[in-house]
Amino acid sequence: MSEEILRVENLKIYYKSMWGDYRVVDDVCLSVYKGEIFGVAGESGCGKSTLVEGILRLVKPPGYIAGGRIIFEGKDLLGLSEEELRRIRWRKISYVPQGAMNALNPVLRIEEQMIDAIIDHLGYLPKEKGREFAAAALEAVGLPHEVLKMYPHELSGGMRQRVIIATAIALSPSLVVADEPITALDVVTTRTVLETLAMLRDKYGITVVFVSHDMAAHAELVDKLAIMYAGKIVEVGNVNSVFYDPLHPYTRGLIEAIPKLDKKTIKPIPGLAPSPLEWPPGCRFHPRCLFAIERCKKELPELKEVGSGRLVACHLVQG
Amino acid sequence: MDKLPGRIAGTFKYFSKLLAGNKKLKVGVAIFTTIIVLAIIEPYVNRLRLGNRSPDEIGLGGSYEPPSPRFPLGTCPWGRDIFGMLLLGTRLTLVIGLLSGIVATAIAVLLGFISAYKGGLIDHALRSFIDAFLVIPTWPIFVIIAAYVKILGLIEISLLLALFSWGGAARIIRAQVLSLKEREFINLAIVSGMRDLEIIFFEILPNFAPYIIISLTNAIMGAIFAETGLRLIGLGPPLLPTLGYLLNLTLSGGFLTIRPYVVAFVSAMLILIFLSLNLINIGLEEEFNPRLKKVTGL
Amino acid sequence: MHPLISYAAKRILTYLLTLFIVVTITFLLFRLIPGDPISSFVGQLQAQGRYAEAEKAQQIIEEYKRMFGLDKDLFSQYILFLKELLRGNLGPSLIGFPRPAQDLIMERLPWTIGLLGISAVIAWALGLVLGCMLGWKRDSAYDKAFTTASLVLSQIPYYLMAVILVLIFTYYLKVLPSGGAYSPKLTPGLYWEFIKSVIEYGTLPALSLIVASGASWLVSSRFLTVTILAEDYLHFAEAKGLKTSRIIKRYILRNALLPQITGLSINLSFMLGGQIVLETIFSYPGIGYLFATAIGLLDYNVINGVLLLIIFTALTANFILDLLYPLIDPRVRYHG
Amino acid sequence: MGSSYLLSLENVTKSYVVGGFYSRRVINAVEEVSFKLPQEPIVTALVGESGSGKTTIARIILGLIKPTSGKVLYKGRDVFEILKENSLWYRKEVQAIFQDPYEVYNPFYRVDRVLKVAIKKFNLAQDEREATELINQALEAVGLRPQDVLGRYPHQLSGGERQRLMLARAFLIKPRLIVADEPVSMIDVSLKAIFLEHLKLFKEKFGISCIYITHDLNTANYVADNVVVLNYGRVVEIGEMSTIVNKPLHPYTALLINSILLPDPKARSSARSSFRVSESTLRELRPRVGCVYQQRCPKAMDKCFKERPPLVEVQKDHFVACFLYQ
Repeated sequence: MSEEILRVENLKIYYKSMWGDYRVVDDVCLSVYKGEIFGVAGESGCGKSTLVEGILRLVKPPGYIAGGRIIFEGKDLLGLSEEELRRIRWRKISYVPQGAMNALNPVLRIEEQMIDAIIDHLGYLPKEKGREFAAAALEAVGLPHEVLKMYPHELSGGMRQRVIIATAIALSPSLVVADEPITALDVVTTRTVLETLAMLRDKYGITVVFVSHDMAAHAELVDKLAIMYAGKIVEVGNVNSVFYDPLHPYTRGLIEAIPKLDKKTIKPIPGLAPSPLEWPPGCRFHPRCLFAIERCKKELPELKEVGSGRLVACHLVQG
Repeated sequence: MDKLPGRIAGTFKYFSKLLAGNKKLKVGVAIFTTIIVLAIIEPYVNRLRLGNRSPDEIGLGGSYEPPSPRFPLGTCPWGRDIFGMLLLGTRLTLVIGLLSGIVATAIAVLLGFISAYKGGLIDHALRSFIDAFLVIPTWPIFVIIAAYVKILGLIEISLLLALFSWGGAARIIRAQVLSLKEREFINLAIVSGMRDLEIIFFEILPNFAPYIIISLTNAIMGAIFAETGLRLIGLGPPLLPTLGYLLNLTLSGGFLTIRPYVVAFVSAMLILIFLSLNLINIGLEEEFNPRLKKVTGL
Repeated sequence: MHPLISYAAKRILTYLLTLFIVVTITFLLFRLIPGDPISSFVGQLQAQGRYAEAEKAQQIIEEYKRMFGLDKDLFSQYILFLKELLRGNLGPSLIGFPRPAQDLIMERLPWTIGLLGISAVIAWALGLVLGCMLGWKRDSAYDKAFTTASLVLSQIPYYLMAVILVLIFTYYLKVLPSGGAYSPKLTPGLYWEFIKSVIEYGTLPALSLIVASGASWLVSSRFLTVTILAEDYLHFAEAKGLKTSRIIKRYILRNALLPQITGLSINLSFMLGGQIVLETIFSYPGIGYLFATAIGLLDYNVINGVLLLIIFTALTANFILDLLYPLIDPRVRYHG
Repeated sequence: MGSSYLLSLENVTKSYVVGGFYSRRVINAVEEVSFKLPQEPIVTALVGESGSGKTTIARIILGLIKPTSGKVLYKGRDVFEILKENSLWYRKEVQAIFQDPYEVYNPFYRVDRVLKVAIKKFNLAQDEREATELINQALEAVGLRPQDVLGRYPHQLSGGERQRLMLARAFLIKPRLIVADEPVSMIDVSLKAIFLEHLKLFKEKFGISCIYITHDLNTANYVADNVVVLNYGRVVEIGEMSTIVNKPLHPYTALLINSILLPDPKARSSARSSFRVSESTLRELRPRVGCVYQQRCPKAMDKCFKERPPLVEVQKDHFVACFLYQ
């Protein structure tokens, strides 16, 4: 097994509100290994986006990190000063945000938005040099260098998303964190963006953390998959085993709810996702779980290892 | 559909909840209500103090009398009672502001609505007119008219002010109607078989109340602002002793040298009026424009 | 045709058309107003003891009317007015008779340009930069104090601000003068003492404008900044690990600049009108004060001249901004 | 006059003037679109990417916007004529479910209102009691508990609940045709399935036809019997869902089907290798002459850049607009 690049330990991210704290990410642990594409799946409100924002310490008030450790290449990111953190961002960990349509400054040319990051991390370099750097990054994601001279609104949604990915790899970071990079994109564009992300790892060996609510996208892209529900990770495993042998009832529900081209049956998950203000007691999924037993209503199941690299948090699964 | 009394009670509850939630709105409404109460009780207070004589009567007291129990802020060069005039001025200024504000808002709502809802040529013409109105300095034109049409009473000056101050409000209302018109719930209403008028009254208007109030407070402020400015340069209806007139009187009467606090009192009253109206405005905008919510800080 | 040229041509056409309409309206405004300025002017002269005989006075009134072109029908007057206006001639003034109105206006214009120009630019730039800084440090103690203060100050009309400033600086602290544009003991010229005096006398009127409008620029620019801070592109810029100075300069100030430039054109028309009250309060010898004086004396040609000048300035400034805007904002430039 | 078709669009074109700062030009959001819905209950999918004009078509069918040219016939009569004469009848017959389950509620009112207005406008109940009963029935039919949703304001409900309430509204009105514009694109996976199930149920149990508008062929395949594929405002292919999924004719349809993400990690490699998109141009402008798909089409011929290919029937009930099949 290759070396661990990112380890999240007992991470808690809460949002302050008038009615108390929303425990959006509640005691999450996970490990990402070098060179893998790690997927995080879950429905809206499960805390997956907050989790990755937390990894980059980009959580904005009223959200705050309430506890835990984020070990990246041996260093705890939560212990770094603002300046140390600034140096690590982009140089080591880059971020592909949700809502790519608006992630680029509308009044600056693409070139400037790519080169400024390069200059702020590598120090001053001549214009030509910076442009070369940026053009190379664009080429890596399959975009022509004419894009450099353009403004964001001149590009289609998929192209903007790829410009962002190009910006993200311009400094050859070791980790790229992509937060819902394919929401609101058309099918064809989604495909292109997924191909580009796969290439980051295949060609450049960059580790990728990929967050999406779309299970099919995970099936298409990731090596390892974590399923989040109600602020917690409920299952982790190799993507094949998660899809072919889901252990947690929620995971099974998610997979059965996707329509498939050849099969004309889908099974919805009953009930509604709970609110982060007041998670249900016991296992957070038990009110919607068809297999819930008495124990599930009282006791929160721990995430435990049930095979090599296979973790699940369910009372029904024995280790 | 809901029953009417229930809806009124609901609306009332809604507004009181709103008020409780926003500090700026609360302070603004409190100050403005106090000033309105002052304006309402003015005739009684002054009658109590001065009997049947008006505070702006020439020769009520001596020239430049210092403050005394009878004239708490002294008298003007012509022996008029400054304290009484301050109350009277507040009343007149507010009446002019409210009158012209209401008329201007009515014009603005009507034109803004027609412009946005009907669209086409009417909209184009109205929009160009409003835009020109905002770019061209209309205030000097207003000053000229106010100066030459000498016999301006309370109603006339208010109407004239209204005529000059509906532009900005019409623009806001038009923009709001346009954005509401595009909202999907209007489409649902159409698909549900609602008629044009029903949609305007039951779907658009209820969402509109805050913007009308904002337009109203803006128009009131605009009118008071213009009237006071006009009086400061010595123009306007001579028989209407508004706050602007009083300020001009005290300034030109040399009160800055002899009793500066008199000027300060008059200015303070004007400032309070502007400030309270504006707090109401900001408060409402914060509550109803989610993007703006809380970003004005504090 | 190149889209840029057709756009510019369209703008120029609307600009000229608006100018023409405005000139016509102001012309009509003056002719339709009741009252006869010449008679009342001569009446004033009579009251001062000149032209005591009524018959002679009537003769003089006729004479003046001919001179002002008031004896012809409305249309010929209009044509005459347009012709003379194009030549830069507004006709004789009453205040400074027989000097033409444009001479009086040109004499006062530099004072207004100096006062308004300098204070408007200072207020705008200061408001923009401070607002951005406060927005960046939002919810800090500085932000709370300054923003609250500005919120209050921006609501005080500039003329009340003037009164308050005069109260404080002229009458309590007795440090700054508050009437005229320079010390009456000096003769205008280019020497240090005179310049010092101009600055001294200009400080209070300028300050009232700067405080009142600067505060409202600050509030709006802070609002813009906070809105920008919530934008996705700022979140991304932070994730890129950019230096703070770059984020403020290229991502906040740059983007806040655009709406603030548009705001300038509407604000300008407001400030130009405001000059009338402000200069009157300070007896500042600019065109605003001239306008107020001319109104008191029913000096048509001067009033008309100042009014046209103010409107012309506002329209032209707006026209130039309209032409420039697409060059500043790429979104507009490349649209369609 | 009776008609063998429930709804038919005949050469419907909708053009807009887009005003740039410097220039104005006319674009056709929808261009010469024709397709027909049979009388028997059926779900027809309208599939296309953003900018394909699918939402514009929905709005034209609903009578919210007027086409620039062409006709929409409902049971053989022009829709805009019907709307003039007897709009309530048409509204009762043709209903809508919109994309954004939040925007569709007026924030001023409780959510009940959408149901109450429908009952009142379409005279569905004689008295208050009957109305309440109908509402409860409708809510239960879509799996909502009345006490969970009634009396709430829109922001107090989740996206899934709000969208299901729209289903309840449709259930209440029981129209002949539902136009559903991307109804599941903004709700969670687990609720998507419920929603789609209901659309199918409506068809089977109540004979309600549906036009299901989406960019996602996957869900379309799940609910729809027929499909109309749109690209840049033009119809490129029409046919039975199963035929088209298995054997797409138009290269664009083939691309769409290839782009579908399969929820099966083992199918990954084969899908990846078969997927190619050529992006020769930067700004994707809709071509004014020739086939609308010319820019991305790997099989484009000279002819494709000169003429618009007409929509022709290549097999029974299978139409395609491509020179490869003429």
